[in-house]
Amino acid sequence: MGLLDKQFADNNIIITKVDDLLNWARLSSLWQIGFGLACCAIEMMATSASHYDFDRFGVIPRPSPRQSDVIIVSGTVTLKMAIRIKRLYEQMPDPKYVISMGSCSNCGGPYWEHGYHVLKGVDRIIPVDVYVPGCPPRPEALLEGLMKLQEKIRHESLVKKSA
Amino acid sequence: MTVYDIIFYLFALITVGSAFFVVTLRNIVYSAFFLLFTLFGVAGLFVLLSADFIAVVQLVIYVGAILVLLLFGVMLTHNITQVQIKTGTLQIIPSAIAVLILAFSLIKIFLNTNWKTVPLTVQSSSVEGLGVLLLNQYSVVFELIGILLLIALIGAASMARR
Amino acid sequence: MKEYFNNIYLAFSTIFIGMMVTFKHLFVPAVTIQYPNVKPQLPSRERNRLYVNMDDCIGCDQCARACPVNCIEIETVKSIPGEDLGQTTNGKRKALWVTKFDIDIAKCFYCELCVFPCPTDCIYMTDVYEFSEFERDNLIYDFVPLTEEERIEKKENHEKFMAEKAAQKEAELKAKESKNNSQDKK
Amino acid sequence: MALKTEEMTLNLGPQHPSTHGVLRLELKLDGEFIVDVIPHIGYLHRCFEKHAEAMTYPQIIPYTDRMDYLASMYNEFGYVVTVEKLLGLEVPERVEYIRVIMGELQRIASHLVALGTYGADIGAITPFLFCFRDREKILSLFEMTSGARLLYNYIWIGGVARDLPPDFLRLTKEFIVYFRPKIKELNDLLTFNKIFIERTANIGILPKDVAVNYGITGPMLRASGMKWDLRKDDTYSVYNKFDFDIPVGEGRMGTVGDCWDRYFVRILEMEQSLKIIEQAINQIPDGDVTSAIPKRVKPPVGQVYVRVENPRGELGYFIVSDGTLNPKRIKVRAPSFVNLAVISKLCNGHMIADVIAILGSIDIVLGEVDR
Amino acid sequence: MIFDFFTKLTGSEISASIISALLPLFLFVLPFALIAVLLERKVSAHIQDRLGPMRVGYHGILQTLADILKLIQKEDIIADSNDKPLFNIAPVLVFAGSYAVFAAIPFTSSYIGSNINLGLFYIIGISGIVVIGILMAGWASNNKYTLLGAMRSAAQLISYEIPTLMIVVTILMITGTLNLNELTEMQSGFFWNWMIFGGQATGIAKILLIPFMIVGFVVIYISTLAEVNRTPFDISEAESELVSGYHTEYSGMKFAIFFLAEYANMFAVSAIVVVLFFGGYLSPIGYLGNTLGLPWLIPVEQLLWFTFKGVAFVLVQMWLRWTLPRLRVDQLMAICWKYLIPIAFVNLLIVGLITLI
Amino acid sequence: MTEKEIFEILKEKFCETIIEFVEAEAGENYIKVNPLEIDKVCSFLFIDNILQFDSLMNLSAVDDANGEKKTEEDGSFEYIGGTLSVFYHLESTDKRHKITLGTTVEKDKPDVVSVTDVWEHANWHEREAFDLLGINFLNHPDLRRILMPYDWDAGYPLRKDYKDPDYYQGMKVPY
Amino acid sequence: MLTEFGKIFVFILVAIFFVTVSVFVAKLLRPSRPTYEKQLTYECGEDTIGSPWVQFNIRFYVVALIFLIFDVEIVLLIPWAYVYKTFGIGGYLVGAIFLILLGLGMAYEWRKGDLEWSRPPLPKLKVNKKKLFQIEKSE
Repeated sequence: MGLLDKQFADNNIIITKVDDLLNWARLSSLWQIGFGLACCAIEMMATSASHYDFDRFGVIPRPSPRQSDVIIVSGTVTLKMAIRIKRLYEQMPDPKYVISMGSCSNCGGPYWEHGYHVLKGVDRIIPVDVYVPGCPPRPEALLEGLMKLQEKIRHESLVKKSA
Repeated sequence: MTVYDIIFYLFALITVGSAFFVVTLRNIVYSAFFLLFTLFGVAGLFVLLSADFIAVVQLVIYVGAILVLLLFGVMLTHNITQVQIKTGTLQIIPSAIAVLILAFSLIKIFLNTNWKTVPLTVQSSSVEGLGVLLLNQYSVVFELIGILLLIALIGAASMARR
Repeated sequence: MKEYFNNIYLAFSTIFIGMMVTFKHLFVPAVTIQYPNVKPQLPSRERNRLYVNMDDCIGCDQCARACPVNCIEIETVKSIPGEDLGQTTNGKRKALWVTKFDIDIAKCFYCELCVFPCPTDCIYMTDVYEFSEFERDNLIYDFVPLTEEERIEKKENHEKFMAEKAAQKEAELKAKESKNNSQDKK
Repeated sequence: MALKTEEMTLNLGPQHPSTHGVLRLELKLDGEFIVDVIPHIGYLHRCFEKHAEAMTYPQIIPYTDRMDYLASMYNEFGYVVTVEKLLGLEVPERVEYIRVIMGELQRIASHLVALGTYGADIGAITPFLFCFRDREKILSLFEMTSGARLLYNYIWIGGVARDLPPDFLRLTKEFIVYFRPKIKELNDLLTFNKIFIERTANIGILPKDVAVNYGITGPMLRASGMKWDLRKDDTYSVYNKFDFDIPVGEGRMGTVGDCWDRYFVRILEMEQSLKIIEQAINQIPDGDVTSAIPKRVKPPVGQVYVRVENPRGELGYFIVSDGTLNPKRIKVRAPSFVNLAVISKLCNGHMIADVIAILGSIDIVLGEVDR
Repeated sequence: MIFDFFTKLTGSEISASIISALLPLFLFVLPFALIAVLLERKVSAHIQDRLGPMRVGYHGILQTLADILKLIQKEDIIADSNDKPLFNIAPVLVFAGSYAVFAAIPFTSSYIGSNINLGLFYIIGISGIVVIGILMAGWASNNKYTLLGAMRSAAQLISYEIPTLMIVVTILMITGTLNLNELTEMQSGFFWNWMIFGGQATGIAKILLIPFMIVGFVVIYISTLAEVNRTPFDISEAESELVSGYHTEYSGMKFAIFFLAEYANMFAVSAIVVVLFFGGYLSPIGYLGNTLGLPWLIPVEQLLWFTFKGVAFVLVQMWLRWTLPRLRVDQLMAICWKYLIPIAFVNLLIVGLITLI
Repeated sequence: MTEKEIFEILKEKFCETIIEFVEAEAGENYIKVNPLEIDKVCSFLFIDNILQFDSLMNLSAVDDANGEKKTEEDGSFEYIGGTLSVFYHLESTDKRHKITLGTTVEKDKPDVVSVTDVWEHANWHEREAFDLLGINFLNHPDLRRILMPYDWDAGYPLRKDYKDPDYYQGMKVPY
Repeated sequence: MLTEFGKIFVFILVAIFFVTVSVFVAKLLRPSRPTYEKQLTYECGEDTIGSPWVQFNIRFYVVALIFLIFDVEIVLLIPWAYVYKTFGIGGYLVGAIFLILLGLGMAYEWRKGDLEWSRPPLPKLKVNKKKLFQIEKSE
């Protein structure tokens, strides 16, 4: 379905304006799926806490993937967990975004060499939009990553046919 | 045909139609949920009869309590979605007879009743009248209902405890 | 019966106390740092992105060996005589061309173990923390200021030099041998 | 009851708001009641022990941080104490004091997370944010000392990475002054709240002897009424120089060893930690902190098991050395790993909501459970 | 009356009633939900020493608008194992049930959707549909969390109906009417004529009534809190146990409808409390319109007062939510059956005696 | 009580099963026990009124890496033969004494008797030792993998000669 | 001519209409890219074990049952509460007796423990030493 989804080839002014509005809505209300994996999860919680306040950006944790827009993979993705992360990501409704937070989920991080049970980078199972480096990244770094993601969304188009 | 009639037929349709589904559907949860529309339609019919109190009571008790009770009851049953309500011929014949007798008597009554239509007077509310009746004529009955309900309460409790 | 009313009393009193606490906080100014507008004041010891000052690097490989996660990769080429590589700020003479100094910042776990062994203090952790990327490969940092051609050139130079040196050596050896031979012949 | 309820299997986790990470509990339910709980762990198994075999002794320290990421300082502390014992190394007294101050600050920070998330588990979100707010103060202290917020790599074999920054002691004192009223505030908001007490008292009662048999340690064991604290009972570092109490569960709101006791013991412990820090700040001697750090750590062939009192309980390191630069085997006795094992026994017969309460009161860190 | 005005304007009662039915939706429920969600986030933020939404518009005032616009764009997932028809009907039922409540609420003296005599009783009856809707949502999702959440929610909603009904009967005994408009008008005068201060009763009866009215107010406030699933009674969507209760499986616009219904309900129950005990739309101190001699100003003022009082109670709900932990399901039932019902029961008997004086 | 005294008591009780008292060069000494009799020794240690070892502090398994090392061409290696060890650190919370027990098994047949009956604590530790080092604990009530996935079939990762599989459920394992 | 109930009916219709329209508007915009995993039931990322549609706890049924009885009683009280004042103390007593009967039932339930959420007995945790003697003795 999605009657207007990716249906327009040309780029007229109305579509651009509508796109801008919809993009603005999406980027200002990125609800994250509330789950954490490891050390980075603590920094993610600290980001939601009073000092950094994720809520300022409109980010609130939703417990269910069905109602969330962004999954912040915060920490080491083990092989056992990777299957579940993939499923959780799949169960989120489109449009959805992924932030990979911290060294471990970027590429396995400190566990890339001997980690027999560590997935070397969450981008092996789900497409990552923004990589936030750090071990763990400071809360500010996560906020910066989020702003990068918002920039990316600003330039998207929902109704235009993708090239 | 006035708007009034149309609304009456609408409610009648809702009631009868959903009641039909209640009876015929295999999935008993569907049946239970269709009961909502049946009860709602009945409430609408009560409204058309300007029995506002009864209509709301219909909502409060039937929708708010009995339907929930039914749903809980349905959820107590095993294998909700694939209930086989099988009836052998043994049951079909007596029930068919019963239905025939009932239908016959109903039609008979329907035909024999001397229907009279009176112009509708919309009452403000029927509650006061009911209250006066309860306190005047039926005060003993009122207390008896209390006792009945007390017994029901105790019965329900002891049933649940077992 | 006493317990019954005590429960009610306790419930209301403790809820009231708790609500007073939250009510007070409604008017306490927020502790939030308005991040993109207000940047936090970081302490001087802050450990974030690694930085290598290549002017000072002598290519000693100490940091790569200290690194627990092996995220630093260094390749060096010996300079040929006559090339002046300059000195480091603390007065050490550089003798190696560093042709590869990659830090995979995505693997790095910011332990600072590479910083301490460095003899010239050229590798250190900065307070830059905003460096998220859209692509994973952008997180591999190349610190060498040389261009690709220069690197190849240095390598070739070195190889040429080594070859020359070897040739020279061989020639010397041959000369020696021939000398010996000639001596033997004599 | 005549109508027997069918057993239902419910997964709690690995993605679940209140499993503190990636624990998975398989609940066998009879209506709302628990028939059986099967914990499944290993969703964060990061192969610490394998890594330790490939690293040199100093390189392992940053990895120990990442086990119990809420009490990194203490993990380093325990590891360093173990290696020092294997080496037979004496460390300067100032180092010991710094370690104790750091360790106790870390204990407060860790307990704050435990208490805050416990509040969130029970349904009160505000205490959670208050606790994180106060924890942020401790983290800024750590940050100015070591340069990192969460994983420090600060305590090194034979010493600490750097001396305390000049303002540290003053700021710590200020923190103590700031923090004492906050404990009271937390008590007002959550601890003595009637609803909170109703939810936690008499839930998940763990008797003393069972706790010992299950190897339970730390606040959880103390809440069961056992006065057992390695800082006093198997003392290490300079803990014998401080005067502090070991709080134990008294069953003030219910039975000894229930969830409320486990919660309250942590609150009392934070007060004791403040007391220790105060004394340590007053007594701390001057001196060099890096003098005893060995250039090459190469312990002799042998094995050693040393344990310290982590915020979650007994953190033990068993190191087998084969005389090379890398250890042959490091086994970590992680307190959360051990404490979590009892959950299937504790939860039986309780309700779903109680499982959350019990799990929260155990205070697990999955990084440590799975290592 | 606004209804008469529309009848004159459009010339037909049916179109007038449609317009008057749309009024609260677009002028009140939707704006209120938008503002209340933002308010909730702001209140929670400030209670927790943070700021809440800040970056969308000035201090984040457009935040909820962005949320809604985003939810419209979200994919609507209906899992294979879901019961599709019921899954789709459930949000309609829940919203219809919540919105129908607004029909009987008098916003000002000149606007009430439907001025029925059994107003209060009707409100309680129609919210039964919400119970069915929630059960339907929980069952159709074919998910254990939703089913458990729906069961709990339904049990909770029906249980707490009894104390509410008892207090309603208590009020009925004093005033002799269940019509919300009449109920409000009976409390006219200054604020000491409010029901919480004994209403229009005089002399000793008024003084005697006050404590029992306060008890009644507390009981009905607690039970309405439970009726809208707010903390400490939010076990049905207990985040830490059941993920997010009966709407776990809902995404996109359908989830938004549930959300909207929830916030609409929050105001509705507050409005009931306001009408019953705090004089509804009446001003406690008199009207500016009277002093200025501008009669058209009075309804506007009344609407403002009504909103103000309603929002005040909504704020208290939020305040409670961000202070208190959550109860367990058996404790929730115990509070209802062992505390609220007996208290309401005794209250009812005593008030009955007092009114005879 | 010192380790030596405890050893004497044990020696009186179980003459054959206790093999030796091992004195280490550095660190701790331990008592080496027959792996198939360890549960009896532990039960005795637990219930004896003088000893009262009511707490198992730690249970750790070690790959001794003492087999014959066979190196392949690609650099990977394998140990042929060799032993695995299990160490038990016991403590009495009442009497305040500690002791270490050790037991060694052949890698080819790594059977050790479980002590879960004595200390419930050992349950998960033994599962972990089974999971990571492949020690087979006899009489264990629930010997499954604990940290690794249940369908992991690439061996026991903490053994020194463990090799990573290339793929697990379609995910590439090595970097 | 529209009664007050008619207006309510219009309200309900408006609500239904609003939901339908808003869901339809969303349908214009939203994408739909179902995949196999997306269509699975959510259970914290795990496979579901068994159906949720199982026989449920009878406790909920009992709550509904008791509620029903109370509901009926209070509904019967409403007409009484409208008019009892005109009948003076006698009128009050009729309702009061009715109510007290209800109270009796309530007290009975409370006494019998039916208002409790019936819970299974909690298992007692203890250390089983007997087993150890057996292990120690076994040769």
